[in-house]
Order: sequence, then C-alpha cells, then structure tokens
Amino acid sequence: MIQKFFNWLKQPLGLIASGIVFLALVSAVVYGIWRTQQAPEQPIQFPHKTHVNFGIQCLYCHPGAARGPAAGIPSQAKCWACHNQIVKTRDSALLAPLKDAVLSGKSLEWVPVAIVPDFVHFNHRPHIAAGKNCEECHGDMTKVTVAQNPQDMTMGWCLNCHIKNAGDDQEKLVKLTDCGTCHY
Amino acid sequence: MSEQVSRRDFLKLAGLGAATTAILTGCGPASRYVKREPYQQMPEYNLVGQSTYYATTCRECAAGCGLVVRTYQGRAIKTEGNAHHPLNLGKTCARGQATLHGLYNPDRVQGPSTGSWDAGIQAVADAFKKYKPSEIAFLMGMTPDHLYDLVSDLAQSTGMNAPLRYGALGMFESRATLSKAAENVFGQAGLPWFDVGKAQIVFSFGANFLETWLSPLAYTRGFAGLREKETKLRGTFVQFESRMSATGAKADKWIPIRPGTEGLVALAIGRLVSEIRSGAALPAFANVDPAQVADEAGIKLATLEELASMFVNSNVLAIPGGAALGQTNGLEIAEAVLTLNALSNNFGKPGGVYLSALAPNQEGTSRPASPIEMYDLVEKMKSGAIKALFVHGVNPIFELPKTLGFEAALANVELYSFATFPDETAAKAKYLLPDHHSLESWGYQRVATGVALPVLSGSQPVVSPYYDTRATADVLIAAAQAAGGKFASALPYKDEVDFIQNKVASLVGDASGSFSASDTATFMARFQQYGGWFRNVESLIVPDASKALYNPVKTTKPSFAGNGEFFFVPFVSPTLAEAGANKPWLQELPDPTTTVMWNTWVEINPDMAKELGLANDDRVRITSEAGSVEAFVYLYPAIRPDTVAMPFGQGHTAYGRYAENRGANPADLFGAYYNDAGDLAFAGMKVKIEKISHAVKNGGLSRMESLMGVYGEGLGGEEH
Amino acid sequence: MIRPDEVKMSVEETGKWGMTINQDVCTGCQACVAACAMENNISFVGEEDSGYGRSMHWIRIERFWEGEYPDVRMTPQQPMMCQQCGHATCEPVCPAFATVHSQAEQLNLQVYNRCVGTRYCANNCPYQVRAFNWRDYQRPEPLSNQLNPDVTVRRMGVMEKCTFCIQRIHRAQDTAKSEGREVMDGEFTTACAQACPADAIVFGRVDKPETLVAQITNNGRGTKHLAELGTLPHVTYFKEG
Amino acid sequence: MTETKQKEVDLLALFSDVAPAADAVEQLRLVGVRDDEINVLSGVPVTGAMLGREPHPTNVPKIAMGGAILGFLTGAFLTFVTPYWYPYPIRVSTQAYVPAPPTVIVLFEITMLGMLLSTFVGVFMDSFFPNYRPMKYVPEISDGKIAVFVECESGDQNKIIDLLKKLGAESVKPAEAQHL
Amino acid sequence: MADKKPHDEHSHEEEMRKKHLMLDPLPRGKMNEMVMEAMLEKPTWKFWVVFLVLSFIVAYCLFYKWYVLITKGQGEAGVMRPDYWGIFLVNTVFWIGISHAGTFISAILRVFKAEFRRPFTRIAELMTTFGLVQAGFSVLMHMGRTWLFYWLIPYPNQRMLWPNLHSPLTWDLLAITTYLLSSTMYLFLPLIPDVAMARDRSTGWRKKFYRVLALGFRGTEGEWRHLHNAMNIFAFAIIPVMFSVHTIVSWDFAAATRPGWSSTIYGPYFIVGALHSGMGAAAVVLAVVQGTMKNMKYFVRGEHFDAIGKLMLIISMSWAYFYFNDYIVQWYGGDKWTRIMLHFHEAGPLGWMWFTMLIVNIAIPWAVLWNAKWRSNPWIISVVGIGINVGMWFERYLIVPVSVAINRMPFTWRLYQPGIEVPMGIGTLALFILLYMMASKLIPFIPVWEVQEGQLAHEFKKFGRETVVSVSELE
Repeated sequence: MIQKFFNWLKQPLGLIASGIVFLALVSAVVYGIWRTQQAPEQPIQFPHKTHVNFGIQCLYCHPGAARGPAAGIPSQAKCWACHNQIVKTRDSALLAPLKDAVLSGKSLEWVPVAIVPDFVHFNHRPHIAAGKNCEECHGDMTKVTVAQNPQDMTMGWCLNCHIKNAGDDQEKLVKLTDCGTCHY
Repeated sequence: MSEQVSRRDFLKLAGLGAATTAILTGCGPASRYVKREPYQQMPEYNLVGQSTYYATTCRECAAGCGLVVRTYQGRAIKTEGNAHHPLNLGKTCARGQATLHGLYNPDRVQGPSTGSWDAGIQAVADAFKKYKPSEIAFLMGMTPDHLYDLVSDLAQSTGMNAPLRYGALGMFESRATLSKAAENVFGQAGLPWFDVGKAQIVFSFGANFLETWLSPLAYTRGFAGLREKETKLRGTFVQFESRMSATGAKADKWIPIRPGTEGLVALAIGRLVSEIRSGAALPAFANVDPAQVADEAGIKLATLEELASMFVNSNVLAIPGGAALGQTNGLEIAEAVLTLNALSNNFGKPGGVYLSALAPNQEGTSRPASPIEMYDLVEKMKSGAIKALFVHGVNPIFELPKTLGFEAALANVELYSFATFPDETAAKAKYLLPDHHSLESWGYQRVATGVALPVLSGSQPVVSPYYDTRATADVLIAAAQAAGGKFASALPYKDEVDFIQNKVASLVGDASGSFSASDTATFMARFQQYGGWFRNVESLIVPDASKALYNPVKTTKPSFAGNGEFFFVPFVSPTLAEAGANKPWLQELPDPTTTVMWNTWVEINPDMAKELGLANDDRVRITSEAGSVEAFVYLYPAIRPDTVAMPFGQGHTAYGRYAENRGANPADLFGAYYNDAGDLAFAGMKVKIEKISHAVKNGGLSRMESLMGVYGEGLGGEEH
Repeated sequence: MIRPDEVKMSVEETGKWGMTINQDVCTGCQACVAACAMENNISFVGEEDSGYGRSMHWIRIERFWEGEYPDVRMTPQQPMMCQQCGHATCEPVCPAFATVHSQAEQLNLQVYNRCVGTRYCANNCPYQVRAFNWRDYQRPEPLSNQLNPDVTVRRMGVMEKCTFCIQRIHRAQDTAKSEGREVMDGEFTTACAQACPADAIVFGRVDKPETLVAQITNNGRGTKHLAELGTLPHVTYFKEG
Repeated sequence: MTETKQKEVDLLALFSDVAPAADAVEQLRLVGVRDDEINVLSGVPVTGAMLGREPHPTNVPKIAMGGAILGFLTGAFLTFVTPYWYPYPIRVSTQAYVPAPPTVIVLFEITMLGMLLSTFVGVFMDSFFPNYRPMKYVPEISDGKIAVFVECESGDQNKIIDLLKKLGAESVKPAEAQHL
Repeated sequence: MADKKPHDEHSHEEEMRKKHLMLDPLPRGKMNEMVMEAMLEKPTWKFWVVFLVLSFIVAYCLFYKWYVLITKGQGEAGVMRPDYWGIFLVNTVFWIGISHAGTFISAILRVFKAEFRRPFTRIAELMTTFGLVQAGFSVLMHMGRTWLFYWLIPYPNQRMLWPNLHSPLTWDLLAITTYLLSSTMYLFLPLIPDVAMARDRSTGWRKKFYRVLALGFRGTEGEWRHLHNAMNIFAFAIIPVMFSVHTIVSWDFAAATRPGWSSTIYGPYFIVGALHSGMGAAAVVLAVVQGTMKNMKYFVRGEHFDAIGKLMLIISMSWAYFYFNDYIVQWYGGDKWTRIMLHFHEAGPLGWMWFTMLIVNIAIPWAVLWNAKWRSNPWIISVVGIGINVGMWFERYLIVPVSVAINRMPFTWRLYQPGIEVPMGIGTLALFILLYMMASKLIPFIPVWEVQEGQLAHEFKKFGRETVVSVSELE
C-alpha cells in the first residue's frame, strides 16, 4: 500500500499533488505567522485622529500615564459624557456599541495594542516625567483611526533609548540598564 | 487502485486541513493580546493604574484588628495592617494576611439557596411570623459587631431569645472562666488584660497568648516589649504547661507540669514567696503544701523554690489561660493565678493586671456564650422549645463538641444559615442566605480587649460583592419590614448603613475621640477613612484586689473523664484557628511548633512513643469516652510523657476543597464536662492511643522541617 | 560597547538595602510567611508536594530543639530568606545570566524570563532559600483575582526567591522621585517586616548610618548567617538577649 | 604538456604486494613516466617511502594550526569581548567581568574545538571530499590489492603494459572512470 | 608448562597465532568478507525481539515520559529542596564517564601504539558518541525549561545576550560540545576506508548509503596521508579534551559551595572514575559483540579481554586511591557538615549503596582481574564490567542526590526519592543499546584496514632459540 502510494507520488500527478500539499503547508505557516502579527479587532473603530485633531490631550483620556504604570482606558461614562451631548454622535450608528454598553451596564472589551509581556514592569510615569512625548512610542495619533502599535516593543528597543538617554552619566546608566529595573 | 489511494490521501489532507485550521485559529491576535474592560463609571476616588487603599476591620478572629486593604482596579490585592488602629498598629497576623483567600475562594456560596433574594427574605419574614418569638433563636459569631447589636435590638423588642455569640476560639480561651474568676477575685466581671509589655517577669500558666489568645497581636507586641525594653533589663518569661505551645517555645523557662495542677503550682509559689517575704504563709496560700504540690505537678520542689526566689524581689505578672482553664477546676486555677498577682501588687499598674476597657458604644461587659449556655440552647432545640435557628458567623457543627449533639438537634429546628462559605452547618440549612465576605461588608465591631483605648473598629466594603450575596443585616431589616408589626418597628431602618449610622450617632460630636465630626455624614466618612473611632482616653478598668490575699483559694483537684492513660491537651492551631482551613495558604503555613502543613497530628513524647512502639507518621486512633479520631503521630520532644496533644482546626467534612476531609477534629473527643464557670473542660479527658498502621513512605505528615536535620532521623546515628 | 566602572568590593559588603531580624522576639507566628506569599504571588503546592520539600515559601522559619525533656527548649526561631549576598554564590553559576547582581539596588535579581531551570543557583545557595516552580501550580478561579499586578506570576520551570520586595522599592523610589526627594527611612518596608506583629524584622537602607536598620545592624551584637563562607549576606540576625 | 590530450590513456595495474608496486613505480619512472603521472591506490596506508616516492604533500597540520588560532580568537572574543558587548553591565557576585580562571577554560575548549574541526575540514579540503563524480577505481583495491595508475600516451601503452606485467602485475587494463 | 618443549617452535608459533590476532593474518579479502557478513547477516528473530522491545522502551520511557516531564514540569521527577539535582545529572555524569573509554582506547592506545587496540577501536569510539548522546539527552531532561536550551549557546542574538562564561555549566556545554563533535569526527575519519570497502561490496540502498558516507574515498597516497595526519592530530588533541570534559563535569560539583563537594581532587578523581566505568562498559560491549556477531571470534579474542582486564585492574586501583584520598582529606578536614555527609553515605538509609559501590568497584575487580585466565574470559569480565558500571552509577548517585541531602541548613535536609527519572534513565540505556544494534547493521564494526595494517607489521623473529614477535612501524 505504502509502496503504491509512493509510486503514485512519483507520477506527474503525484508530483503536482505533493507540490500543492507542500505549498499549502508553507503558506499555512506563513499565514499563521502573519495572523499573529495582525492588529486585534476592537469593539469600536475608535478614530484617534478625530479626537486628537479636536485638540483633546492624550492625558485627558489616559490620565494614568502621568501618575503611574498604566495609562488606562477611559471609563465609558467619560466617553458618553461628551458624546451624549453631541447630537450628531448620540444616535450615530458607529457609536451604537458604546451606547448599548452604557445603557446596558456592560463593558466594552478593548484590546490594548501597545503591550509588553507580563514579566516586564513598565511604568509610564518616569517616562512622561523624563519629557517623553506619547507619540515617541505610540506613534502619531493624528494620523490613525484605530491605535496601532508602531514599535516592536522589544527589550532592545527599550534599552537603546535608555542608553541614549543615560549618556555619560554612569549612575543613570547603571539604573537604566539594571535588569531589576524592569524584571522582577 | 490509484484512485483509492488518492481518496485516502484526500481524507488525510482533509484531516490535515482541519488541524491546520485549528492551529491557525490559535495564531490569531488573541494569542498575543488580552481584552481589557474599562470601568462603567470610574469611582471618583479611584485612579487609573493606581492602587486604592481602604481601611476596614479584620474578621478572621474576634480581636478586631484594623486592616488597610490594597485594591487595584476593583480587585482586593493585599491586606495590610492599619497603622492608625490602636489595637494592631499596622501589624497583621497570618490569618489576617490570608483573608483574601477567603474572599476569592473558589468554593464560596455564590447565591441564596432560595434562588432569588426576594424569596429568601420572604422565608425569613415567614419564620418571624410563623413561630412564637420565644421559639426563634439567633446564634452568631464571637465578634461583638453591629449585626449582634441589630439582632439584640430585634430580640429585645420582639421577645425573641437573646442572641448567643459563640466560637470555638472563645471556648478554648475560656472567656467565661476568666470573667467569672475576675468576678470572684476582684468583685467585678470582665475580661482581664495583662500588660505583658511592661512587665519584668511573666509567669504564664498555660496561657498561649502568642498564638490565638484573646488578642494575639496585642499580646505579641507586649511580648516584644517584654523582651526588648530600652529602659530595663530583658524581661524573663516562664511558662507552665504540659505541652510546649508556640508561646511556651519562647519562654526562658518551660516547666512541664501535670495538667490541672497549674492552680496548685501558683499557690505553692505564692506560699513560698510569702514565707520568704514575711516568714508566714498568707491565708490565700495556706491550703497548699509546696512539697506535695511539686509531687502532684510532677516537678521538683527545687524548681518551685527557684521560681519563688525569682519572684521575691521583682514584680511578676501571672497569666492564667489555655488548657489550664479547660479543666474541671479551671475556675479555681484562674482564681489562684489571679491571686498570685496580688503578691506583686500589680493591679492597675504598668506591667500588671487590668480589666479590659469597654468599647465606645458599649453599655456593659458582654461575653460570648459559654459551652454550658450552648448546651442549654441545644437542649431547647431538642425539646422543641426552639423551632427556628438563625446562624451567622459560626459553624456550630464543627466548632461545638460532638458530644453536645448539636447536629442531631438540628433535625428539630428550621435552620437559616447566613454563611458565606459552604461549611458543615450551612450544608444542613433549610435556607442558605449567604452574607457578603467581611471585605465586602459594612459594619463596626467593638474591640473587646487588647488595647487601653476604647475602640470601635469600622468596616467597609473594599470591593463590590463578587457573588450574589447580601448583607445579613439588610436581609433581617427587609424581612422585619416584610413581617410588619413589632418586627418592622423593631428595625425601623432603611438598610444596614442606616442602622450603623443610627448606632454610632452617640459618638457624633464626641470630642474625646481620634476624630470628631459634627454631623453623621462626616463622622461616617472619617470612620471609614480611619477604620474606626478610638477614644483618646486610656480606659482600662483597675481591678480592686485588696482582699485577694486574705481569702483562701480553693484547691479543687481536677477530675479527668475516661480511663485512658494519657491526658489529652487540645490546642487551637495558631495558623488555622477555627475557620482558616478553607484558605490554601493558611493550610500551607507550617505550624509554629511542629512545622506541619495541611494535616492533623497528635503529639507524643518520643520516649513514651518508643515504649508504645510508635514512630513518626504512624497512624493512630485516639479514643476518649466521647469518641475517637485518627491522626498521624508526631514525636514531640517537649511534651510530658503522660500527655498527648492535638491541634484544633482541621477535620472538616465540608468547607471547601482545601478543608474537606483533611485531618481530624479533636473536638470529637471532648466530653460534656464543665468547670464552675460553665466553660467546657476540654482538657479534662483521658485518652487511649492505639496504633492503626505503620508510617507509609510519602504518606505521612507534610513537614517544613527536616526529620534528618532537626531530629537526626535517618542520619545513621552518631558519627564515627 | 560600554565599559562600566568596576564596582568596589566595599559596596557589596555594606549593600544598599538590608534587613535585621531579632530572633529573640520572633514568635514564629508565620505572619511574615503569609504576607510574603500574598504580596509576591507565591503559589501554594498542596500537601503532597509541600511535604516533599517543594513548598514555594520565599521565607521560612527554622527552629531546632536543644536538650532533652524536661529541660528541652526550642532554639530561637530563625526566619530564613534570601540574604541578598554581596558575594552571592548563586549568581556566577547560572549559565544564562538569569540571576545577576543589581548594580543599582545591590540586590540579587532573579530574572524569571531568562531562567531555563538548570537549578544550579538553588543547589549552590548555602542558605537553601530558592524555590523552584516544580509544576504549573494553578490558582483556581477566582483566586487569581488576588494576584499582585506589580509582581510577575512565575510559570513552570523557573526559579524564584525573595526579592526584598523590589516592587515596593521601585514604587517608593518612583513616588519619591515624582515628589523630588529621596526615599525616607520607614516610608515603605517589605511585606514581611510590615506584617511582623513583634517588629522582629526591620528593613531599610543599611548604607545610610542614620536609618533604623543601619543602627541596629551596626550595634555589634548581630551575626550574619554562614558569614564564614564569605557570602557577605545583607541580613543580620540577633539571637537571644 | 604540449601533447594533445586525446591520445592519453590511463592504465591500471593491480599488484598484490607493495614491493612489486614499488618496483613498478621505479621502472615506470625509468621509462620516462613522470611522478605526477603515476598514482598508487591501496587498501591499507601505503606511504611514499614504501613506494620510493616523495611523500604526498599535506596541508592538514597547517589547516589545523589555522583552526586552532581561529578557535583561540573565537574564545578570546567570547571571553574578552562579549562581557563588554552587553548593552548593559551584567555583574555576577563579586567576580570581575572577565575573570581569569574561567577564561582559561573557555579559551582552551574553543581552541581545541577550532583545531579539531579544522583538522577534519582539512582532510576534506586536501582530499577533495566529498567527491561523487565518476572516478577511476577498482573494488579490488579494498581487498588489499595495490593499484598503480599510469597516465601515458596511447603510443606507449603496450610498452608499459608489458613492463607492468613483467613486474608482477596481476592484471593491467585501461582504467575507466566509473561511479563508485 | 614444564613438560612442554621450549624448542617446539612450530607449536609455539601456532599457539601465539591462536592467541594473537596480529599474528594470525588472513587475506584482506577474506577479512572484508567476514566483516561484511557480520554486518549483512540477516537478523534473527531474537534480534528483532530485542530491537522491538528496546524501541518500545525508547519510545515510551524516553520520549513519551519526556513529553510528560515537559508538559507537567520537573515535579514529575523526584527533585525538590535541597536535592535540586537528581538522577538526570547522575546519568549525565555516568554517560559522559562511559564515553571516556572510547577515547581512551582509541586515542591513548593509538598514541602509545598498543597493537591490541586495533580490532576494537571502532566499537569503543561508538561508545563515546552514543554515550554522549545519552548524556546530552539527560542534561536536556534536567532543565526546567528544556525548550530554551539554546540560550546557553553563544551566538550573536538580537540583544547580544551571551551566556555566562562564569558558570561551570557553560564550560560544560562548551566542553561537551567540543568533545561530542571531535569524538564523532574521530569516529568518522578511520571509518572512511571501511565504508569505502563496504561500498565496493554492497548493492541497493546500502550502496548508495555507503557511497555517500565514503565521500569518494579511493585510497590514494594523498588520501591516506591526510587521513593519517588528521588521525594523529586527533589522537593527541582529543586526550586533553577528554580530560577537560570530565574535569569540568567534576567542577560542576567542586566549584559549588556544598559541603563535601569543594574538593580539589575531584577533577582527576572523576576522570579515573569515568575510565573505570568506561573500561567496564567497553568489556561488556566487546563481549556482547564477540558473542552475538558472526565472525567476531576471529577479530576479538581472549587477548583483548586480557588487555582490557589489565587496564581495568589498574584503573580500579587508581580509583580506589583517589576515592580514599578524597575521603580522608574531607574527613580530616573536620568540617562539621562534610563529616555528617560522609557518615550519612555509610550509615544513612543508602548505606547499602555505599558498600555495594566499594565491593563492585574495588573488591571484585581486585579479586578477579589478577588472574589472566579469568580476565580473558568474556563472561567473567563482562560480569565484572557490569558490576563496575553499577558501582560507578551508585558512586555518582551518592555524589549527587545523596550528598546534597546534607547541606549547611539542617532544617532543609531531605532524602531524594526518584520519580520519572528511573524510566527515563532506563530509556537512555535502551537507546544506547539500540543505537549499537542499529550501528552493527549499518557500519563495519571492525576497522579492517587497521587490522591488516597491524598484521602486516607483525612478524616472528628469532632471538637465539627464542621466537619472538617483532612489530615494525609502518608510518
């Protein structure tokens, strides 16, 4: 049986079939890898550019960034507080999920895109305090609708910036490159 | 043929395709991202990404320590001590730390057994109406809290039985005995408070004050004070007990005396001291003969003389407690020890004996029910005098000795349980109406002892209820309203918070406290912020013991039930206590003396064990006249050969996955014998030990310690 | 390429953060153990594994017996946790640099994500204070709600140990920096020291002579455990009296 | 090498012992066959000395030496460079970034690895391994026979065959390249 | 002997020929045929039964159990505090020890031109490679996160995270890699002429297989010269590598701060121990090959067991010396913990292991191997060899999990109880045997050209009335 199968594989048809199978496997793997790199689906296609272009500061909705580790996602009440007053948006179909969520008391399930693994303890506050602007890491929000992660947030990316910022200050360099600064 | 092969091939390919699809689904963004749900309404005092700390009160035992709970995004993360709370000054014990394992325990009761809360409330209201008030009884936890006040009010104005407070911890602490002894010696009932911290020498007669006794944190702090005073020499600590407790382990001198002879020893020391001081025995001590006492207690006379000489020139604080009071002569022992203090004349002085202060809104002393009062309750249940029993905050099937027959008596009553956890009693309830966990609840609680200031400790929810539970106070108020009539008028409150505000109203505007507020709203806000209200006036009661030395103290001999060859000394597990067994990390804490985790053991003196042919981890049956339990043998070097000891805390048949069917409950061995104050003579049993089976490899006790390193077991004996 | 200045030996000897433990007042109550477990997301392992020496305690309380009944006594309880040695024996043996010396905090770091689980560090620790994740210890829902977000939840196959609550150090430093000041003595402490009912554990900066912990450390009565090995431990023990 | 190559033939003479083979080599040389036109194949190592020929040049020791130096340099890179190549200082215990004793170990191991690897590679390079092209060979060689290959002009072919036969060759025939 | 005539030259020579392979030459073609026959012999049903059983053991005990270990964690094994290292590392040390015999036989004996080595160098070298494979597996099994093993390899990654060169484990990795690579190459080089021989004598897939392996080897002067040169370099260079490997393995222990482990003599002690178990294993393998494979009675004779027996005796004596040396220094050192540990070895629950070790490692070899007749007997010497391997495994068991039970923290002392390591260890043993079985069917076990080379070099020579063997150097 197996012998026959192998014989069949040696025929032109078999060769084509095995070629197809091989290609299918390779493309499945490629597709799989590509899939892992895709942006997640968000409950609302939140237009960052619209909000930023209205002049709303990042810290208005993400105030945690100035105070501590997490920037945070604004509460739905905060969203609705404004949108409820704007007639155009109050009944907009685009905002229906928000309206539903607010009225039903359910939560929207946002998916943060700028993430680090759980063994990395990132803290926004010192970065803001050091004069970093949000867009340096998160990209220019005046241009995007749904937030994308413009950086490959790897350890190298963190460290290069840390080293650059430390400059010749040995003490600062030691602090900023200490394993225990982020991993504990 | 080739067609067949290709079909087979196709099938294989199809299978491969399915597998690929499955793999690819896992490759989606979900594999890298997590979903995050924002708050509906951000609480104004919450900040994104910042922890919020709430002050509340620990409910793991009745002491009433202040906690500060760290919460993060609506989850309780960590309990820490409330540094402003005068009782614990920012410290916590292991059980306080593990509270969160109760809050987030996977086995909690998730909702009322009636399905809806309306039905549950209706059921309670029906019970109020269905039965005569005298047929309704409330059994509650030991804590003197707002719910107790609420139920007391309800009972008082409707004629129901006065609520009983009970807990196994109270039974092992023999609170009734201490109170009665105080009454007999000082003429004033109350919970004695021993100022260990400022004492020079402490003689503890069985008191396990570093474990779970009355107010563990306050006494531990006192002990630290005894040991590291800057202004004086390191205090000395002598412990008299038959089995070395975790407290005794810290003693400079540990004196193993026969159970029940603590009072005699105290009196003998008193006699020796008074003879040295004045040449003659004072009347209080005249009844004893030191030589005979030494013989009876199983120690040398020289030891007594040495202790007396230690006593003569200094102030000694003598503390009665623990298994010493759990004897048929427990009251006499307590009186003898309290009287010994009179020799130091330390009543009401730093380093001496006081009676505990009354809490701010407390009218008189009240103590938890003694076992004999519980016995009365059980008898009433049996006789049908009580038809509806409401249980909250206590697990009587587990915490009462089996011999009282509580479980059987339940057949005669309708049981309404407010348990948050599916314990043994809750399993028997007709209606299970779960209360919130203590970290989800409002409330206040009076601190019964442990602090010089009167303290009303406040509780508030630190997280919103995780399950469909409801505050018992709310349930009772709603039920009373539904029942109408005198019930409604007894509890004329909107809800629990309304009741609490009403109760603390007397403190609003009181300027003697840790804060003062002119209106209820401000008072409540501060009350929650600081975790309670503390009167800034030291209010310990100074007992009058002027006559103590001149009244002869009775020297009753203890009587032991049963014909076993061993005295049986049960003690409360310092890490688990009566309700910690459901918390996995408490189970995994090593016992301070034996370092055993997750199980029950019986401590036997190694020499005696050798005589009996017992080795570590052998399985034995311990039999008293009341019953028998099985446990693993632990060869304990610091126990009298005529005594065996067992910890209380395990042996649950319900109570969640971590507690169920684990270890044994020594309370099953207790007989129904009481001392003169009505406390159970839990240490008044004699037991037999028989071996069931040999130790099995890996089947014995989980110990933190190494048998090889600590006991030299298996090392091959002495080195060559 | 960076050429960091070689750190002088004296720094390792004093250390930066230190701890003192008064064994005379330690009652062995296990509050520190529980507090540590709650703060640091330590797994419980169940009866069988804990009895077989696989418990994950970062701090354990040791005690021995002296003498024979009736003159038997328990030796002073000895809480034993990572001593944050200046000359740590665990560090050089890790092939993956998963346990390294923090230059900034002078602590022994355990970088969980770098650990491959050779267990050489634990084997080489004379204090035997490292805990290994022998299995994937699960916390049944909703117990995981209690996890501290400041501390990594370790997974199967990695080593872990006491960190001197480095997350608290970082939080305190961050707060102090945001307020433009230095961290004050007693502003924060480790979970164990915070819980200890007898105040037997004191934690702080040992390199600043004015702090409480430095004063206790330098009073001359303390001993360092196994100091003869030259490990330069940063925990000082005070026996009786 | 001015002759046209088409005329050249390869003769293969099989001998059962070294001595006649050595004689054959000598005689061939006398009749004007150059040393590089003679090739001796054998089933056991037959050295040049046995055949009275110059020993075959080998580069293996040189390559090994080169490999050792390369290995040493790799080791030196690992020990002296990488500790400073981290983007951040990693310190373990109180040990120096480049402690001497471990350095010796690493240098030794990697030097040896480099040397042995390159020795192996040297054999491949010198012997043109692997080589799966058709080659002139007869299986009898591995049976212990000694084969002498002679390149000669077709005109000399018979003369040389005679010569070889006279010297004790078991068989002499034109060699053909074949798949081994 | 007395009645034998010393002048009976013919019978004397006959006897010598019977005894010594080198004096008993056969035509090369005949030897080739014998070796090929041994290899191509149709496997008996017994072979298949053993093969299938071993395959099943490898599949179940090694790979399936490994899967369990990886998915469920090291808790499946018996390791815990303080025995963080268990049987996996015992096996690692054991297999590395076994692997030492191959190099010892083929490199050291080659360097010193010990002629008896010729027929069994390949069999011994295979032991090196196959043993190291098991050692590598055992190390990987030991790791808590096996799938990240590549973090220990120095390669320029994105973060320039190089392994920690301070760690003995990194040295180990470098040394074992070096050793595995070089011993494999050293196995392969002398194999080339033999596979070329097999290529010339086989058909079908084997022909293709050997053709690829033979790399186009024909046997030109140049090829022989390069091969010889390379083998000489290898023979000399691999000896220090071999010593370094087991020394570094011993440093995993000796560089640690464990009582009893910090011993300066551990390096040489481990090397001798490795040779001890390795020679034992070599004797066993040789006996099995001689007993089971066709035509092997010609190639492997009593003289070989005799030689190995002598080596075993010498090594056993050296091992005893080192063991006692280590023991007495530690004992006199007086360190409290070390003394408790030493006492624990003898009088603890595993005291039987300690005594067995001494008996099978010292007493039995000394009692048996002094007798030339006994040590020439394959049965006797394999029993002794198996005993030595059991003893040496016990020795490593005592050094690793039993010694670490005792440390400076008596509160944590605990004795190790093996779990999943036992089946997995059996799995590595099965894989080792399986690899040998497969190799016996795939590659010529006897380096025929080396044997022939040796036979050519040997001849009888007369000194007065005595006929002696004379060996000429052919290089």
